[in-house]
Amino acid sequence: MTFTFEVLVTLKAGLADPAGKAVEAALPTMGWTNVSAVHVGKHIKLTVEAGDEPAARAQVEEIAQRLLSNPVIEDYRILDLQEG
Amino acid sequence: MTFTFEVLVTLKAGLADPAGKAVEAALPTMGWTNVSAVHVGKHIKLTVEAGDEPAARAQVEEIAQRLLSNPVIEDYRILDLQEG
Amino acid sequence: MAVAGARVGVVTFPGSLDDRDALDAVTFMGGIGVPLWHASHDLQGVDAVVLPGGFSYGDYLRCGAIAGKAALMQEIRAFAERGGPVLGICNGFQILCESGMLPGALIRNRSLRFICKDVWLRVESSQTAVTAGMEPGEIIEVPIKHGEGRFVATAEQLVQIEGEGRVVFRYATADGLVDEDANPNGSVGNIAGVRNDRGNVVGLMPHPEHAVDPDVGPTGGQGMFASLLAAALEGAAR
Amino acid sequence: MTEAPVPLHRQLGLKDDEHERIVATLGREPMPAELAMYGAMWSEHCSYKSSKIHLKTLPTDGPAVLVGPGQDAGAVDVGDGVAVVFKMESHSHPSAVEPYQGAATGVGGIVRDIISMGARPVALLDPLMFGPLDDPRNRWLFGGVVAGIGGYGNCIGVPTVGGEIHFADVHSANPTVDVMCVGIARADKLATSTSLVAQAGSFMVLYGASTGRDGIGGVSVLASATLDDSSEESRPAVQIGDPFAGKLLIEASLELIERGLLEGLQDLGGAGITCAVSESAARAGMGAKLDLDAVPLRQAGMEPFEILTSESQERMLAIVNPAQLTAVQEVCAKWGLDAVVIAELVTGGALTVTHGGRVVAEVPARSLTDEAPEYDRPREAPAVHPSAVGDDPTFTAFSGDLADAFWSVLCSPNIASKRWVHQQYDSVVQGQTVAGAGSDAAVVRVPGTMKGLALSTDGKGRYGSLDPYLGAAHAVAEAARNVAVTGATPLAITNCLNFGNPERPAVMWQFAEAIRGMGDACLALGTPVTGGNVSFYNEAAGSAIWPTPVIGMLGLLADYRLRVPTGFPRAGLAVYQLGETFAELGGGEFAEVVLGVVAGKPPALILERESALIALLVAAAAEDVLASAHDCSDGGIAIALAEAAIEGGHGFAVTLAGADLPVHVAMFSESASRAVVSVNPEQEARLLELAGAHGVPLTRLGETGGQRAVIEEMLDATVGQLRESYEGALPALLGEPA
Ligand SMILES: Nc1ncnc2c1ncn2[C@@H]1O[C@H](COP(=O)(O)OP(=O)(O)O)[C@@H](O)[C@H]1O
Ligand SMILES: [Mg+2]
Repeated sequence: MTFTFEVLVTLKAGLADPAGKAVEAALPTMGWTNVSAVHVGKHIKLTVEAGDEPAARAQVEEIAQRLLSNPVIEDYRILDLQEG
Repeated sequence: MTFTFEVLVTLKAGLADPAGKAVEAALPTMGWTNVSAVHVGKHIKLTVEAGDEPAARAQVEEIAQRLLSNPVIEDYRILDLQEG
Repeated sequence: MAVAGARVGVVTFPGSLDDRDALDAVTFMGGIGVPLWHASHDLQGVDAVVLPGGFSYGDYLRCGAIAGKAALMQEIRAFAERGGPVLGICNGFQILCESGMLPGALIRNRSLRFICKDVWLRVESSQTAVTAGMEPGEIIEVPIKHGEGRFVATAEQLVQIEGEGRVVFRYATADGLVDEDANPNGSVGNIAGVRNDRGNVVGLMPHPEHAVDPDVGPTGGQGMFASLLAAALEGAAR
Repeated sequence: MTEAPVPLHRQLGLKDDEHERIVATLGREPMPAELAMYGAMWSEHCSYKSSKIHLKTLPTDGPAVLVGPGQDAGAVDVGDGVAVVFKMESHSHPSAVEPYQGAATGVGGIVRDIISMGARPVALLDPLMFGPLDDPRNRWLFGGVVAGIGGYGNCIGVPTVGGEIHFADVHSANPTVDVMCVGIARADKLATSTSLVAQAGSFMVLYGASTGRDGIGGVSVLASATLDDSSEESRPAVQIGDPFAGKLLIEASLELIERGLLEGLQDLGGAGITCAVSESAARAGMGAKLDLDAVPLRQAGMEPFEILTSESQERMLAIVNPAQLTAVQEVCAKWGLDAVVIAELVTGGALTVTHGGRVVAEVPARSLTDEAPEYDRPREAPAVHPSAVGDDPTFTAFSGDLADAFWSVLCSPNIASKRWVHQQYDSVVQGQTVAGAGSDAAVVRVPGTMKGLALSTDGKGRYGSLDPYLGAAHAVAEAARNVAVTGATPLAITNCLNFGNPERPAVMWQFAEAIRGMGDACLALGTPVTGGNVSFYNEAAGSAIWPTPVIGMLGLLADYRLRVPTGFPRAGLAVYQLGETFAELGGGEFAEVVLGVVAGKPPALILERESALIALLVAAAAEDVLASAHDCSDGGIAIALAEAAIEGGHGFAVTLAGADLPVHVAMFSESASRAVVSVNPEQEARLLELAGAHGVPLTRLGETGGQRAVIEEMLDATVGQLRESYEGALPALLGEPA
């Protein structure tokens, strides 16, 4: 069975986020003055072949931890699951 | 009232996704041979000040369309809502 | 400093760009450059290793993340644990951080743009294989060229890095002043390079290999290569 | 009433008479896949059908030319067994839609042209044109294009060492994005698309990225029509560049060639597999059997016409003797690239394409490549020559403040420092860059020799708008001069011709005039045309960009250590103007920025004078007479002096030549064939001798020194002020700190 997950990788709170700041700075020039706290991170989608959902999820956890994110600067979150 | 949204920006289906391809190719060397369809996109979190949720969401739609994504190559999706 | 005969390996990963340039710099400084291949487990008996600049694996995902898992990296880790000198330049620095051989991480420049220019560095420590021949406080000119060179670290790491004198280079003005104006990318504490606890592993964002030949740039990298070659010879003699 | 459906051939960009021509060639109605192949190959972009008869008139021969137009890129012999391969190409239309990816894939495309000649890419230059930066959309395009060029070039380890940027309203709808790539090969190892050893039974091996639906119809729709003709939906998918794969392609290709494993090599660009397979077969005088089922696809369910015309990036086609196949695949595997046999050369000239076991196309290979229609499109000169419309600014009285005018011109985005741009480019990788941006021409060493390549790109759109003949000739002259001020001898050019819709007679007149101007200048300066690229249909709502041929000049320094710098290197030097200043403000920077007009006659160009100046500069550099040399062009002598001071960090005090001219004319005239040089006092006599021998008039203007830049009665500023204004102008327009 295949299971599809989405992983969100975000910069740790407190770290400077110039990409977020740049978006935030661009918004008022386009007329949106009521937006704040903009943060830019990564979205990774991947499909895993596994016996069951818990096994698949455990593997995705490991991939997210070991490859998709760098614990010094980033947090990750597994989004949801589409069973295929 | 403030409303927080998350926007996912992904490459349109069918377009080359070099980052996704590179991650996919790296996985087997780390021992994961059962992963496929890896795609890398962007995740943007932002907070909007608005009278109600529909107004906030409509504005985020517009921001996603006009600033956060280039419709020529990217799709976007508004994730969910955290009311603040 | 007699350095003739020092054998310095330069690793080529897919997407390495300054690998040839690093080999040329080793040759220019009187050493013997040995090309090494990422997928092999063979260090070919070199006396020092350089992880060169470039965009290994396109820098997709995160700079250095994928290259850190290469086969040869296992050997380089063991080599470093034996005290062998390892120098990571730019992408090589990112790889060393990603694989945990050096503390901290490198994220996008404050300006969000790639920056290529000559900068001044202040040498902070001569307790390393790469700066043994240099004086703390020495000011050298070396180019940078990176999009993701902003050094950051966790609070605990920073305390350790600063407390244990593990900063090797800081961005400075030509007069040696370490201030915001001299900080090209927003690195914490103007940190341009760090070392491991033993000082045999050093990583920095600037490119010393592009600062040895006066016909094509500044010469602030000569001291680093001279020190590295000397450390390599010492290791070879041991 | 329902509208009649648009016939397939027209949807593919083919005209009715072209359809008839295909029917005549095949003796039957073409099948859909065949029509798609002709649609792509006979597109303006691939076939040069509107430009060919004009391009044929260009001078292409020279003693040093190894490969002229007709191959992926031209090649020039620079001695020591080294061939220099160079070419320029545009990616303007894709960049207007997605600036980052459009520009990035533009770099990838031209780099593959260079590697397909067996050369290692060693330098990139990027001539760019945009609309004014006060418009946010233009800022988005500008920022995106620059980031895209850097994004690709930096990631493949090829230094970007030069280029140019101009701004004009006409580029708001149509930015111009040209990229030049220069490569080095051993002259005896130059590869071409099919060397003579290819024979029936040789394999065609596709290696690199897989094939997806990107850029289907890119050449016929995107590059061969105006942007408003192609609606949002009809636009092909924009290609996404993969510079990492591009870098692997470079290394794999060079290793294949170095090891002698190939019979031929061809890049995949416009018209994808169709172009690469048909050109390789036709050039070998053969046909081919192409099996589309062998092509690795990124998406399931692709139609034959999609596979045939996909413009997926980062792919190459190698001609391989079957005995070498395993070795070729091993090299590709080492670099992580797929390599599969997709076709086989056959005798007889037919290109047969199968898909799912069915023949989907069977056409003469040559009919795609060499038998495309050629048009002598109608040309019509405007009733009044554009240089005679409106008042010539040369004769406009000027009563404004000279100092204000100077600062306005210095800070004009056309003149001001482009550091914001070139600092985003890796200019030092490969370790051979002797001079990068900031020098009139970049200078790159040839490894293993003392030689230096001098490289410059120049376009003169504003002059071209007033006189397309002169605009083109000036572009060649300025490019040659830029190379010569470094001490290098101009050798040969490549070009990219950026024009509007060739189906409009007014545009075709501009094109023919520009070709004439370029040809005359190349002939007179001894710099043959080794190749180039034509970019038509750069217009929107009937308003075209200015006719803008961009010239890419290659020059050679025998010893790179004798390179002459642009800036004043020290105090106490004598400053000379080489050449003469005439009253020529037409089409100039002063006229546009200060008077607000683009009008008048562009400066005259006397090609003998230009040749003499170039010969003098080269001779003086070879004797090490010059301490600095800077070409005098946009903004005139005042700007040239200021730039030499900023670049070198030393001030000057001078009195301008041309005492008989109104002061503002003396300062800002853009008379051709001039340079500002500085020399050690003990070398002045020798400079005078050499100038006399070459018949170049010269004027001693003053000396270098101090921290002030003083032009008598016109300007008194510090070098610091000059630098601050010059460096700060572009960031200020972008709303950023310098
Ligand atoms: N403006 C020009 N002047 C001279 N030769 C040109 C010009 N434009 C194109 N050519 C030549 O026509 C040939 C085909 O060009 P092009 O289609 O751009 O090459 P490719 O197929 O490699 O992309 C090349 O040899 C090129 O040098
Ligand atoms: Mg080509």
